[in-house]
Amino acid sequence: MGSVGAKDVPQLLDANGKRIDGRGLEELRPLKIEAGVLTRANGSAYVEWGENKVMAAVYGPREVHPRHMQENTKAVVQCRYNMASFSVDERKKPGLDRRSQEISKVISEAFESVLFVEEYPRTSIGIYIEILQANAGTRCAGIVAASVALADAGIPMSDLVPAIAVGKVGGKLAVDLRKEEDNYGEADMPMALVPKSGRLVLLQMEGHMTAPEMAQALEMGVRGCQQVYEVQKDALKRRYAIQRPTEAV
Amino acid sequence: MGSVGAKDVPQLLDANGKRIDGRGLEELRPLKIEAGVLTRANGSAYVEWGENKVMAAVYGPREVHPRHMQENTKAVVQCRYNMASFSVDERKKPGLDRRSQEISKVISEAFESVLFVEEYPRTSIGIYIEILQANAGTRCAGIVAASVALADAGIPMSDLVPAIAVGKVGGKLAVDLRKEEDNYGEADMPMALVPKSGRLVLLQMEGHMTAPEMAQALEMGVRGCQQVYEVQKDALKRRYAIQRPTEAV
Amino acid sequence: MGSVGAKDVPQLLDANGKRIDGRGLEELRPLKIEAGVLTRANGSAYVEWGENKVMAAVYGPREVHPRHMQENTKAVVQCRYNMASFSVDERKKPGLDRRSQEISKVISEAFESVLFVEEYPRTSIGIYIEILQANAGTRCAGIVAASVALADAGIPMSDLVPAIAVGKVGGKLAVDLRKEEDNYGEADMPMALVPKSGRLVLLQMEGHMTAPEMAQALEMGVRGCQQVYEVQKDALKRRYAIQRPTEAV
Amino acid sequence: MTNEVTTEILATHVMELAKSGKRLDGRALDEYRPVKITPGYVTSADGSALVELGDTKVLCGVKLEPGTPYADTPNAGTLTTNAEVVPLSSPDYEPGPPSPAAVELSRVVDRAIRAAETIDLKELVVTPGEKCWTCFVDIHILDDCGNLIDAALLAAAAALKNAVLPAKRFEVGEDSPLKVHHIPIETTFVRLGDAIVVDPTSEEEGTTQGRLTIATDETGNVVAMQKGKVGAFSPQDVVSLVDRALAHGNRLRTLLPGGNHP
Amino acid sequence: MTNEVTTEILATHVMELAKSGKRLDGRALDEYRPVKITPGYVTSADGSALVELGDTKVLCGVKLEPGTPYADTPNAGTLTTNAEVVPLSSPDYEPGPPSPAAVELSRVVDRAIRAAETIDLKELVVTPGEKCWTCFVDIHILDDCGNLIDAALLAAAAALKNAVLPAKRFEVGEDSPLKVHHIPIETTFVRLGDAIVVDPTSEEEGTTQGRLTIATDETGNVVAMQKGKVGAFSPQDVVSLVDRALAHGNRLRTLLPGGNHP
Amino acid sequence: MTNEVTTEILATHVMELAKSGKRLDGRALDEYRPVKITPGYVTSADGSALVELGDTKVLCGVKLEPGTPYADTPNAGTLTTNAEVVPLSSPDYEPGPPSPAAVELSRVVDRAIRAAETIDLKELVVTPGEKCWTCFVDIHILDDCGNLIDAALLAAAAALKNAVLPAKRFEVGEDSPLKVHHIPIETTFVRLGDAIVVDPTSEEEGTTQGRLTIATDETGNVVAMQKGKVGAFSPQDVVSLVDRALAHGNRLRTLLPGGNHP
Repeated sequence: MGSVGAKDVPQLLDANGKRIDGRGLEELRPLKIEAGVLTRANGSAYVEWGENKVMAAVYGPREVHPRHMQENTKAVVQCRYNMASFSVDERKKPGLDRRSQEISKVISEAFESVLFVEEYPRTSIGIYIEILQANAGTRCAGIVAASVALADAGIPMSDLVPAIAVGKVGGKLAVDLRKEEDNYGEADMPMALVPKSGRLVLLQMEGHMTAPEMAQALEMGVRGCQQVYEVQKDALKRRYAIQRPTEAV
Repeated sequence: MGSVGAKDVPQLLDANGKRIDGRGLEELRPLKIEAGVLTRANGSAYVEWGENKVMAAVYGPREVHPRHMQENTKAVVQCRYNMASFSVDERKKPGLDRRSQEISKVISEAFESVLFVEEYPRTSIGIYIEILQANAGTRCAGIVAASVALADAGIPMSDLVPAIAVGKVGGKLAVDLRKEEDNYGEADMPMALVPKSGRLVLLQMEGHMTAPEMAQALEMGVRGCQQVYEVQKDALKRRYAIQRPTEAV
Repeated sequence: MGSVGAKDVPQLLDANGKRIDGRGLEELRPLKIEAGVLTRANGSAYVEWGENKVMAAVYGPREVHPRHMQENTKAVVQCRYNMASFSVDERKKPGLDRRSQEISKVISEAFESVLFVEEYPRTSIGIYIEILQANAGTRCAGIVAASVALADAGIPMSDLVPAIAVGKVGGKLAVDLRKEEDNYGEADMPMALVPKSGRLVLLQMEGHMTAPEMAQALEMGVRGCQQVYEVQKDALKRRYAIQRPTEAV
Repeated sequence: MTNEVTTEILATHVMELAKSGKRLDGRALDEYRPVKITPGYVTSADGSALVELGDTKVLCGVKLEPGTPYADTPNAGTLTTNAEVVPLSSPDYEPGPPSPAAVELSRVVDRAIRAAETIDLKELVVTPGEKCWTCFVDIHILDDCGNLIDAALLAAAAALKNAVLPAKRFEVGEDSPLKVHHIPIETTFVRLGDAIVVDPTSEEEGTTQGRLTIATDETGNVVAMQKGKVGAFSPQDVVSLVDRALAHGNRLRTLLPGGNHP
Repeated sequence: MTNEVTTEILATHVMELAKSGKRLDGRALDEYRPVKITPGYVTSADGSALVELGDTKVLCGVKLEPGTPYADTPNAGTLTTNAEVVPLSSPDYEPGPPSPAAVELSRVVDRAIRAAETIDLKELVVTPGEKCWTCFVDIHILDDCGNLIDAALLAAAAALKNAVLPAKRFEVGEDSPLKVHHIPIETTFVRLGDAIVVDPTSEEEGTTQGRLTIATDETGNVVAMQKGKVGAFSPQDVVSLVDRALAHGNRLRTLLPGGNHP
Repeated sequence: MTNEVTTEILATHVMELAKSGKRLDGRALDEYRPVKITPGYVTSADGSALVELGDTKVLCGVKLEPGTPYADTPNAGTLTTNAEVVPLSSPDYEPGPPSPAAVELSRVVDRAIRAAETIDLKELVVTPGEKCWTCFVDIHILDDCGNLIDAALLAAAAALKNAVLPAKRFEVGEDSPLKVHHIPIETTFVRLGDAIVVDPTSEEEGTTQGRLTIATDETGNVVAMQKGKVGAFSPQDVVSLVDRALAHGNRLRTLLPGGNHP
């Protein structure tokens, strides 16, 4: 959407309806998830999704700092989405800009919607997402990673949370936009799904869509999330498979 | 007083001794005060004074945050004087600059001088002043508004606190300076009075005045404050008049 | 060491092996120490060392603020090394830059190594160093001053802590570098010694030294520290001499 | 403790009301509070508007100043939207840097203005790559009685429609009205149990199980969305809320000075 | 608790002394502590002075550097006054951003220098609108034994009188003394019951029922005032304190190197 | 309390092990954990490397952008080293500005790179006094299992060796590898009673009675040192640790892509 006044606008769909990297409209970029990649964290996961590289760690439930943020009836869910300064083309100043703060907020709220926070009063659950290399869709990749990290930490939740962005490029709806499609497309709509309930815990959108397009985009997003969900479950199965023999020793 | 090295200096007094907006030397700009204009605040007031537009709200007495600022023997009076970024000609960066911090401090001290703070130990009384449109004299307008907001909140104090600035323009003393007079005049002296005791709880000055001029300026300021005091009391009377029938229902 | 790409490099050793200010390689700049120079502080000292002017004050042991930094088993040692904005050629922005933060950290650790912190649990010992005029070697001058201020405050420690920098100029090792030697020399190594144990509690280095040079530089530094130690003890003797008659009154 | 108990009781009450199609202030589930818009409220701004949405009060001031285009968009002026949530506006204010909610508010309003292409940033260029107009949209929250997002965007839209390019002040030509091309309206819903109500009050916001904001423009497009707060919406919910948002958008747009057309 | 009790006892004692015309340190009500001024204390500054006012110690360093005039005053150099209240100076220091008292100190000193036209900023222009001298007056508080305002302005005035424009260092000509036109002196009073004493110590400051600072110049004008702290003064008080301030100003000005004339 | 007790017990155990020449993870006192270096890990950077030192994981990205030389070094480009210690990396992270330990980490790595003259800043000038390359060395800590300093410098050195000057992207010529002249290696020791061990784990760091980091280059010079933490070293300790550091440096340097020579 950042195209106002920019110099060159690339062609996003070719004559055969293929996208800039050869994918079909409902085709995801390659997605790899590995659980349990960090030692200090209580749970962790690494996600490579197209050219995105994302690390997530979970700490908690643990004491709340600073103390006055503690809540008597539930755990506080604190997500921090952060981009490494070298993760984007033009170096980003270290630290959370307003975009990162907003994303941290909506991801915190998404996870609080599936965590049993009432069971851990006066504690905090810290969800830390580091974007190491970015190519559109990092908040979705972050949610996907964090969700596996939460499971790896053994924190009970109602379901894993897959996520994906649906957008509009060259007049067509398409899932899992890459950078050029995000920059020069007509719409971008990231969403996160709770597969068991069929409900969305994160939904944002920017661009232009008619009401019928929106309905179709939501359906495509749900199908995309189902695919991501399978990869998440698979990563956790592999993680448990690794842990079991070790524990048997 | 900000005239050093500036380009054009306007003429502040005409041949008939009239000021740039046609006022006499002891004539105030039009002053309108409305009490009880906000819903969430415990007390509030809106002031239009010439081209100044100022909103004040009062919260408290209530718990002190952060806790370590609490005092065991009295209420903490915290005033925050803030200018909206669009309240002045050149956009002001949002947030408190050093000028606003200083004004917040002297206004806090002025009100602590009339509030019975010993009766509310371990609490805070928050006085929030927002300058929405500024044309010289905003700290005085803020005090006038805050004073009515404190009364509207039902917080006991020894008296209302009217305020006014006295300055020197074109070699003459004059009350209630407007922007051009403040910028190009020879002195500016804002003051806040406790009418019942006849004492000043705020007094600042910048410019050039001889000792006899100072004595005369103080007298003019006291007379100006008396006029403002009447408008404050009138606003509160109207406020109580509105409230009573409602309560009767 | 700041010489990369600079314009003129001065000659640091003359034909007779004398340094830019006429000193020999192991010759210190004039060092004057005065203890007990401030009224409010619990202990204080002023150091003039060559063209360095440094003030140190000590407060404590006292309550820790903020409270959550308190430690149950020992005193917290908080050193703040700060340069006055006018202490250097080009005006420095007020406040602690990263260099000052690092120096504050290593000085805190140096003093915690000689203070009996376990005897003052839940308290803090504040060591404040202000560089008023700087000409290379300010962290050493700061340690020398702070050490005397700690003694002046009557805080028990295992020994006074003298400090000195050893460097390499014009290919030769030399002690107590001044500004030009620091800027254009080949190495700078500040150190702080505990004379009674013969151990170093602060040691930093930047530049180029071979292993044998390093061994020699350490020896020169220890000898330099011994000289500084004598001046420190002398300052404290004079301080006690002044106090005693006063106390007798 | 008392606080938590009363919050709990109020929440239960609000939910039970919603179940039977009612609300605390007597409104229907899909009804907005009365809207009052006062354009030109602040003459020190280049454009301004005070918006009252029920008891919620929001003031927006637009300032236009000379600036430099960003390196990657040499042919465009710049736009900055900022919402100041000041302690005057509610007892819940906490000192310190802007809260996550305040940051979200700024960004959600900004996103709607940008996505709808309310102003054409290319028209704000004076000399490509060198000089342009910088447009500051500053929103000052005065009384937070709920639904700040919708009120803030209404205020911003009205202030932009009210704005004048102060070319004379900066000696770059004659003053002219700022061109406004599209008018986005944000419509915010919150879930209360199975009911979904529009334009929540602060009491309803405290009870919510999910918030969804949908920004639409006058051509019938959705231009931005933001789900916020703990809670979830089904895709079917979203589809039906889009229809409700389009209808509300069309009505609210007529309340702006100059009416439905930009 | 102990703290509050001892503070209370000390306050009562200070007030009772004042009632009978006495002070803790034996001074008369209208008497300053001894003043010692050491100009040129810091050679790394372009001008400097250490001021000792009783046990209060304040160091001021002036730095002059090339800069750019502000857009609205193209014919003037710039002046920045800053007071650093460092933790070395008193046990009451709190970490964090500058305290309100520190901000007030900076601004009150700055205001006196500006209002008195101590230096003529127009003389600091090199090329109008493009290049000028920036004058930094940095005040470092070393020992806070009360009345920082008066000590800080004395240090600033002495440092400015001591300053040299370092034109050579910046390759814009030959060095020359900074021209000082007027010398403001600030005189601070505090009310202790019915008595009003000059040059308060930190104990007296802790007891005060109001503080008034009056800045005067060598021509007999009042150039700035600041009432601070909780408490009040009648207009008659102010009138009589102006007379006392003018007298103190004239005496203190003679202690500056170069004497009573700028 | 529990925390303090277990810390105490662990510390005693680590010390007793060290006394008999042993360590918790079975290593010899002078043995590093396994090192794995993955250059080019992040393609959005101009140079990058992931370093795994045992379980410690550190990622370094180098970015090269056009900038302006500092006024006092018109013939040199600029270098900025920054270590981000993010909350993902350890349970000990505290919110707020960078901790003293994080600042020290950045500066100690920066010092080694500068002192060794790893890159020649004069080669980064495009137009003297006007245009140069700015080199950002950003270190992201992912998993803090001890000895961040050595891991961070290894990552920085590998990332610099891997870096390409992106001249094409900024339209100032053709891309070319960044020239790396010298490779500093930092070797960190901690004292555990009378023993001094290399490459400490986080458990050992919690027990330490002093830390010493020695940076050496491939010519046999010591280029930087930093003593940290509470504790002390004798000059004889330092002399013998320099020898151990030189040996470790030579071995670790061979693990970098391109081997022992820059």
